[in-house]
Amino acid sequence: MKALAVAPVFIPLITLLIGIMLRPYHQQVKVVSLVGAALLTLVGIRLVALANADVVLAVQLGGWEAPYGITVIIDRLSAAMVAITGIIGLAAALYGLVREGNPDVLRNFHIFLHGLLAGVCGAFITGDVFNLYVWFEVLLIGSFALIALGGGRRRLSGTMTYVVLNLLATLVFLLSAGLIYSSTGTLNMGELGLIFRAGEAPPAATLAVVMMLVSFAIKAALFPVFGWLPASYHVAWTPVSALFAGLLTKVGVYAMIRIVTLVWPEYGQAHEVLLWVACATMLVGVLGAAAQNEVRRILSFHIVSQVGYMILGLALASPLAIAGAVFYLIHHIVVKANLFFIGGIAARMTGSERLAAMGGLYAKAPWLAILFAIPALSLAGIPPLSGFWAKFVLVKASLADGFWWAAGVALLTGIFTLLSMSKIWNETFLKAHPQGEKAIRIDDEMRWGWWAISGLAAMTVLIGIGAGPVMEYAIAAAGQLADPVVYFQAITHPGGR
Amino acid sequence: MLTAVFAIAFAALLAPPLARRFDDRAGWLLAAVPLMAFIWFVMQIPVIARGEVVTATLAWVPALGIDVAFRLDGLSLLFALLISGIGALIVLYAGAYLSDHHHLGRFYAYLLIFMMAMLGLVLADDLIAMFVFWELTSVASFLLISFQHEKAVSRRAALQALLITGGGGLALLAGLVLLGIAGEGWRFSEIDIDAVEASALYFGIMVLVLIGCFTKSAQVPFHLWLPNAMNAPTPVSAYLHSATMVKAGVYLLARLNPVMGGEQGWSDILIAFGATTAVVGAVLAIRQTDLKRLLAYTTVTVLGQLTMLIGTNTTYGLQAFVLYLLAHSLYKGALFMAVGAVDHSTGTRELSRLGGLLKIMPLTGAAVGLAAFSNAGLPPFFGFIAKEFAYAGLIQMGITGWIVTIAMIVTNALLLAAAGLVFIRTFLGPQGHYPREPHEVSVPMWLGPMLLAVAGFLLGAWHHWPETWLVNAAVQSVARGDVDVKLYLWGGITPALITSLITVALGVFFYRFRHQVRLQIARWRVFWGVSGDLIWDRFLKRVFEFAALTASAFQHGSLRLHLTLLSLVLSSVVFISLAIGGPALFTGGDYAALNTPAVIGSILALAGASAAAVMRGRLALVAALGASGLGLALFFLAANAPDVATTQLMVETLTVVFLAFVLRSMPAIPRVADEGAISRAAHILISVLFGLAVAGALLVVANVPLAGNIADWYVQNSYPGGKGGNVVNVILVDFRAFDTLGEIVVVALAGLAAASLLGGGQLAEMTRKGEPEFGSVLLRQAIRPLAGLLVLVSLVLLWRGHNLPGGGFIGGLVAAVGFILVVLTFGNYQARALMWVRPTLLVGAGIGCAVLAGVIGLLGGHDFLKGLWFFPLGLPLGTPLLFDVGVFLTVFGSMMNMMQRLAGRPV
Amino acid sequence: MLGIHILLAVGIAAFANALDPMGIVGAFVLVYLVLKLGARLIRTGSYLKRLELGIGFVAWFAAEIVKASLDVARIVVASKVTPSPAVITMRLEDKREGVATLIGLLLTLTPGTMALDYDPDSGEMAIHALNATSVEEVERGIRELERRLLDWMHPERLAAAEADEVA
Amino acid sequence: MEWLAALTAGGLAGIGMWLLLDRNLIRVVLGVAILGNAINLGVLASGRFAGSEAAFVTATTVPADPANALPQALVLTAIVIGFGLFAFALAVLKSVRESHGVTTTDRVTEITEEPAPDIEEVGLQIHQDDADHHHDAEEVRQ
Amino acid sequence: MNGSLLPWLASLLVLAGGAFCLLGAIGVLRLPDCYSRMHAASKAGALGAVLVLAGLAAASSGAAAMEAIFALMAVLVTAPLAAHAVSRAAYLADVKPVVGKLGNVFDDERTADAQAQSGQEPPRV
Amino acid sequence: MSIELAGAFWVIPVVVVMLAISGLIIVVRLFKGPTGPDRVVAIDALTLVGVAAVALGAMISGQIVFLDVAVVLSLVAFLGTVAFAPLFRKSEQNRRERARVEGEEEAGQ
Ligand code: NA
Ligand code: NA
Repeated sequence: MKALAVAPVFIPLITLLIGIMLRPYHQQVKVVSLVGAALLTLVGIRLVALANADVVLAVQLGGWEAPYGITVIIDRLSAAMVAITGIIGLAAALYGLVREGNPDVLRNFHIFLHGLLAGVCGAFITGDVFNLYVWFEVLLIGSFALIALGGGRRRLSGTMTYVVLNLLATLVFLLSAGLIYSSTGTLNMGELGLIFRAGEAPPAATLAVVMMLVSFAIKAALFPVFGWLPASYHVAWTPVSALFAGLLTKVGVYAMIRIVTLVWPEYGQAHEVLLWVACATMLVGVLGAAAQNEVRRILSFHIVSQVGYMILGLALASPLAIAGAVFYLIHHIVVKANLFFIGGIAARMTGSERLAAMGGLYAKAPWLAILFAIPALSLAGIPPLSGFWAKFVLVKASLADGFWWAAGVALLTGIFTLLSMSKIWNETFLKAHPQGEKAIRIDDEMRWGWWAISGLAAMTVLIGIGAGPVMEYAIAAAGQLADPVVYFQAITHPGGR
Repeated sequence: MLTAVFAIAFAALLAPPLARRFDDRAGWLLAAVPLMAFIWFVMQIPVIARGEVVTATLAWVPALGIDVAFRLDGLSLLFALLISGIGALIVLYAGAYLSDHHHLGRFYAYLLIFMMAMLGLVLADDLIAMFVFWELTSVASFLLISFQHEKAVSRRAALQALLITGGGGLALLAGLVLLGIAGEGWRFSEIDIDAVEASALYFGIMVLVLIGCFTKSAQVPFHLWLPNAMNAPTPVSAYLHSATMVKAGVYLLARLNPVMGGEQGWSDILIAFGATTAVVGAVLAIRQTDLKRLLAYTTVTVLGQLTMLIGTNTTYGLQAFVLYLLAHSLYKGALFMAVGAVDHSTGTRELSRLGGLLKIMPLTGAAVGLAAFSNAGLPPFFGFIAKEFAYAGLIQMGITGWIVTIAMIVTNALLLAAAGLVFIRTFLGPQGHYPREPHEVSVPMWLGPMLLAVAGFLLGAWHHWPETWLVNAAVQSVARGDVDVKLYLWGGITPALITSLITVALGVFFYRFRHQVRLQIARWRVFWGVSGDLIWDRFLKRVFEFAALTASAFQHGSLRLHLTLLSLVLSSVVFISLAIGGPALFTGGDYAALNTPAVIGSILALAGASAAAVMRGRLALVAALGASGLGLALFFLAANAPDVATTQLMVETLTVVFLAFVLRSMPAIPRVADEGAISRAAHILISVLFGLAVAGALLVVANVPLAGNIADWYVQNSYPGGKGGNVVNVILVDFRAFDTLGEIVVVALAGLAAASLLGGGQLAEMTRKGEPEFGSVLLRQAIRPLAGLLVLVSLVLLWRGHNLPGGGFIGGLVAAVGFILVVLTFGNYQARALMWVRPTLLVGAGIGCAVLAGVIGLLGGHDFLKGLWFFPLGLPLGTPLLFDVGVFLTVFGSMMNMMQRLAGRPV
Repeated sequence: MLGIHILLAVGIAAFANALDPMGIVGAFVLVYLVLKLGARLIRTGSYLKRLELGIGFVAWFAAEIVKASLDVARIVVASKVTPSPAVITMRLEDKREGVATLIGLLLTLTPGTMALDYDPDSGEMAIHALNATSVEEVERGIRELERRLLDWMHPERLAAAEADEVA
Repeated sequence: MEWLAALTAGGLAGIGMWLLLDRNLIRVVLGVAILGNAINLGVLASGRFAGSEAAFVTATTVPADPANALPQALVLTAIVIGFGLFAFALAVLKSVRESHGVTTTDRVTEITEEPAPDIEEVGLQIHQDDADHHHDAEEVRQ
Repeated sequence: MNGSLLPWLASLLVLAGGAFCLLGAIGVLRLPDCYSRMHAASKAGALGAVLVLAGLAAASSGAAAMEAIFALMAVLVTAPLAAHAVSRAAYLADVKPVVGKLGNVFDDERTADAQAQSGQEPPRV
Repeated sequence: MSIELAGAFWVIPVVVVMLAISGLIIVVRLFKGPTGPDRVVAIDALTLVGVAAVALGAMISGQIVFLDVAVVLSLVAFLGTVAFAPLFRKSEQNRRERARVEGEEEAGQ
């Protein structure tokens, strides 16, 4: 158990380590990467199984009791996030098995991938504010390395924007972590939650938490501080964009969910602000997407709008709404990553990612069309795919609490999403290729990528068709978040569950 | 029921391989599936007619109370029969119609998916399950309309249909959710009607549900997608856009009529929209010269009429609704299929080119004739009874009814004229001019229309059959109370009969003078202006314009603007928080006294930073930055933080080194000032605000006494627990070693990332003699021992770090400084020869040590990163030391890695 | 030999429980005296000679620094004295890089002069002088430094010179 | 001393932001460094400056009034992390200068808003980096 | 010798150190060119630091005093090295020293070099 | 660490003031330049004053750990100073470069 609790960080770290050591041996690095990602996935699944049996894994690292030592704690939400991270990591590693291109860069991809995964998993399992900062930095530097991967003027430009804006965000996080300690005397999230829930937090602590939420909001790309995302995501190499799209913003969302549910379990002022922010995020994101004419630009803006849904769930604060946010989180990571993967394959086949220059894939690659349709429809919330349930729960939660306008925005966003997705569908798949059928390239270079997208699409369908257990899990996770007795116990009674 | 739905879904999956294997003969195989479903439903007729219901439930999302709950009652059965029956015929028909199409399998699949969805829709008792199938029909419809995807019009039509029905679907979802909330249940059959009527949500539910139904059933103003959808292959038009899908909206209206129909508003809206739709559809229909479009508009009309009939909520009205629904499905399905056959056979659907086909295509002609009669509402066809009841239903309503009746008469007359056009103009009269040599079509193509048309006749002629077995149960499902159902062909001279006669007369008149009518209608230009696709296009254009405007507000591509926004948001969040807290936040602090070094450090830090802010030379910038860092280190020292101060010094030194090497290839910064005074003022303002925000936040927070005793615990436990005297270091390598683990990963990745970004090309560029600036003999002679000293010092720092200032970080940084000196003076090659191992391996080894230190605890049955100590020869060795060695190696290796890349000369 | 000396000094200081700079210096002097007394016995004459030269050099150098520092202080503080800097070159007696480095560093450490560059082929050192009224003056100072250093490093040189004188 | 730290951190943060908002990437990168310093100072201040001596203990003695060691450890971590990130920012600066020829941010970013080029996805073109390959190969030999 | 003299010596050294630091600073401000200023910085400044460290060594005892001496030696080694490195680099970069009547012996050579190999790097040693 | 300093009550403040003034004076030079090497000279002087200040700090606080900082500072300050060397550039080259970039800037607008 003790090993299992740290395994989500441990496995990517070891993989990273072996990758660094084996750097000159490109093929071996790829194999190691694949194995590492697969192991992480297995660990994630095991953790989910444990969490589903209502086990909250909590470990005091180094054996130092909380709040002095760092707590690692894996509840339902964390377990699910780790599992999804493993799956997306595995998909990216699969996609990264391509042979075309600079072998050094491909090798570096696998190394940095695991750096990123270590950071992401660390952020998911830690129960300590400053430690969260540290793992955020790990994933940040991993993402820096990844976004620049492959070089070129355009990519570098996007990298610059991404780096500078994220550095600012990260510094704000650091400051707020300091302020948290300064105003509450603790860095332990559980204790922080107890202080707030007991009403003992000074106004300064509120300020600190608000500041921290702003930094998370930047990471999560919420309105109005999302500008960095659509300015940079579209320049990266496909699996990198996919990883970012799937995982990175969600770490911000995860952190927001974690902190907000801990410190403010009841609907209040902060939630009201979040509600407005969520709605604005949904709308602006989806409108921004409608104005785009390139696959990844459309998808990038959609990340923004979709994050709005998750924050909507968080803002509503009811157990059902939180469950919706959790479900949305799980669903969206899979779907959005897959859309980027598929977009990349489509771009490779058609030779461009500008919609105008694409086309003809419906006829030439019908399987790709089906594989695209699944996540695209899911994103738009078409039943019975995963996105429908996510959206349904949020709409229901909004309406149940009387926030009909929020539900309206959510639904309106849905129709615009459908518009964007069908735009890509029409232009990329249905329309004939402007340069004729011959311009479409079909080879088996991407065969590993196909495994990745097929697997993710299957997951989307599964989460949709088999929404029962997943929803049950999400609701139970929301229950844990709303009433984190176990969480507090795990922290205040080290070693206990 | 579940089996039927799943079997069809399964057939859809099988369709492509089957079609590949058997070509168009696959249709016979595939049609067997809906046929069997049809037979099963037929077998349920007696059960349902007894007033029973058949249910089947499959748990889906129990956590939300949502199941795939099917419930077969009269209304569902009626629809299920139509869907499966016509479906089977359509599958057959499609096989023949598209026999030469290379994606026939795909077509079958879509068609069967649609069939499955439609069946699920009408069978579902669960609100949400119904919605799931509802949306699936939209998607399947999209795929079918865009089947001929190479045509731009098809794509546009498909998108239009998807957006309109999809948008409506979302409104419907909201409506259903509200209904579920208000009705305290997720089953149609369990909704608490009284609760819904009493609910404040009633109006909202109604509007939302109606939007959903109206979009799906092509009610004005959402009707425009339906005619455009005729771009789909004819089997699609026949099935989806006449017999089934468009009826989904009507179905739901009927299904909800018992729940929602209690309020007058419901009826009024349905009648108003239904009537308008009927009129618009009919008027537009008569204008068409394309047979298929003509039929499409008549479908719009009928949908309007059906809506209107539900709205009547009278005995006759609801009976008429059921009858009409059945009749229309039969004859419209037949007509569409027949038109498709004509198109297939002659190569045209233009009225002006058609004529005299009866001799060539007698079977098709016969089917069309029968269907057209039913369409025209002539006795003894089923259509007649339907029309009769419709009039009766409207008349029952009183004044409103009469007004609407007029609409009904006009539209029915126009429909009659249209039916005339279809049959008379196409099959009678002189031979037309055809692109192809016409011929009678194959069996699957005429079988469908013929069966449907004959059914229309039979049901009319032997109307007690449907009355007993179908209509009664269906009407009971639709009506709010019990309704006495009695069908008749001849009910005496009733107002309804008279109205029927007027209709027929008017219809004949319209047909006779169709050219004049068309001319007359063509004059109503305003009407065309608002009803066409123009609005749609304009609407979409506006939407995209607005979207572009929104996007451009955030997609300006300027880093400065992004930063400005971020900064303003951050500042304002702080200021708002401060404002809420009020001035009390800033008073009553327990401040530690100032000390002079801190003040000096502070001044130096600020002065250096300000210098960097205004100077433009590269060197000046770097020097100012260095001074600032020095000042900060002094402050740290004054704050009794020697480890931090040392680290700051090291880091500042390396910052200067790296900056110097990166900046040497760059020119001085051309201009420091902004372009304009306003821009400059804004620039200053934003910076000042941000600075104030940071200062403000810190002031407030430092103003509260520090809660908790954590700090004390660390001091008390440092030696007994962590075996170290340097509390900071013990925290780093033991108490909070997990932080440090993450941190060295950052450092390691930063080095690798810089290397990856800069590539290795420049590494080789570096001269063997080192940097020219360091080529001095004196330096070369002196630096070797100095570097050796530094490495020695670094090892000492590492060793003693647990008890005195130092440790892995500082040690690693000092060692790096030593090696950087070597690199600068003797070049990379010598440095690497000296180091004999590449930096990345050092980094790997470092992380390895740190992880190993963590794992040892784990292997010993303790927690990860547990510090274990043993004292060989009295030396304090332990896993924290190993961890610190890992830190040392990682930092050292990574710094070397960075140096090698950053110091490379520009290419 | 120096190592043994220091080791002895440290050991004795530790023995006397005075392991601090003063204690060590004291012990060092003590050991020196003992060595001096027993020079004939244990043949440490040449080492002691070098040690004395070294100490002499250090003392001389320290005095030079203080003297020259005051000079520089005068230049810096006095409002009227304007320095007259110059860049000059001079050829070193011993062209070895190690020696040149030592000389360069030492002359840099003494106020008033600073090594700018050294060409090992020609043995020429470029020197910046803060206040040079004449080249000779600067050169003389440096020559003295060079001489004392070389004497210390090569006592046999000194012996040879003495022999010359005698001759 | 807390307020001095707060004001200093605020001042540094303001200057850092001023630099971040500059049009030239060089100064932006410097801004990152200065802002980082500001925040580090702020974090250190979060532990207050009450202690009168550094937090060092021995087997037998514990100082009566030690400085708060926890934020020191945190800041130390943050400094090193910040340096790693700064080094990467420098690498970005260097490669931007090399590939774009300018360091004016607006001129660098304008390229990202241009339509996507026709790509040869996998998209990892072999650029100057191929020397890295040789480098590694050479290291294997060593 | 140990009891009363050392504290006074320490005070003297520390004061002298402070004075030399100040002197060096003034020199850095007042002297005419970077080379001259380097003199002030690296000599007066270094002497200042060295004296303060020596004062510390005198004022304390044991390991502290030893460490102070170690620091002192470190300053003695690095200060001239830094002065040399910086002034040489400045010289290579063609920063002209302000010279008195004795002038710059390199000036003539430089001119000749420049004519011989115009546009090339200055001669290196 | 025990410190025995005669007249410490006035010696230390005097030296503190001296060092503070030194620091400020050097910062003035740092700002004024005018050439790069001038600034580097200032940095060099500043670090040396810094070493003195840290040593003084050790004296004031009586903590030996401060001295460790002085050691490290004195050792690495060298690199901190000499690293500027690559940034020295011939003034002519400097001027031309600046002109070129400014021209580019204007062309770009
Ligand atoms: Na969206
Ligand atoms: Na949606």
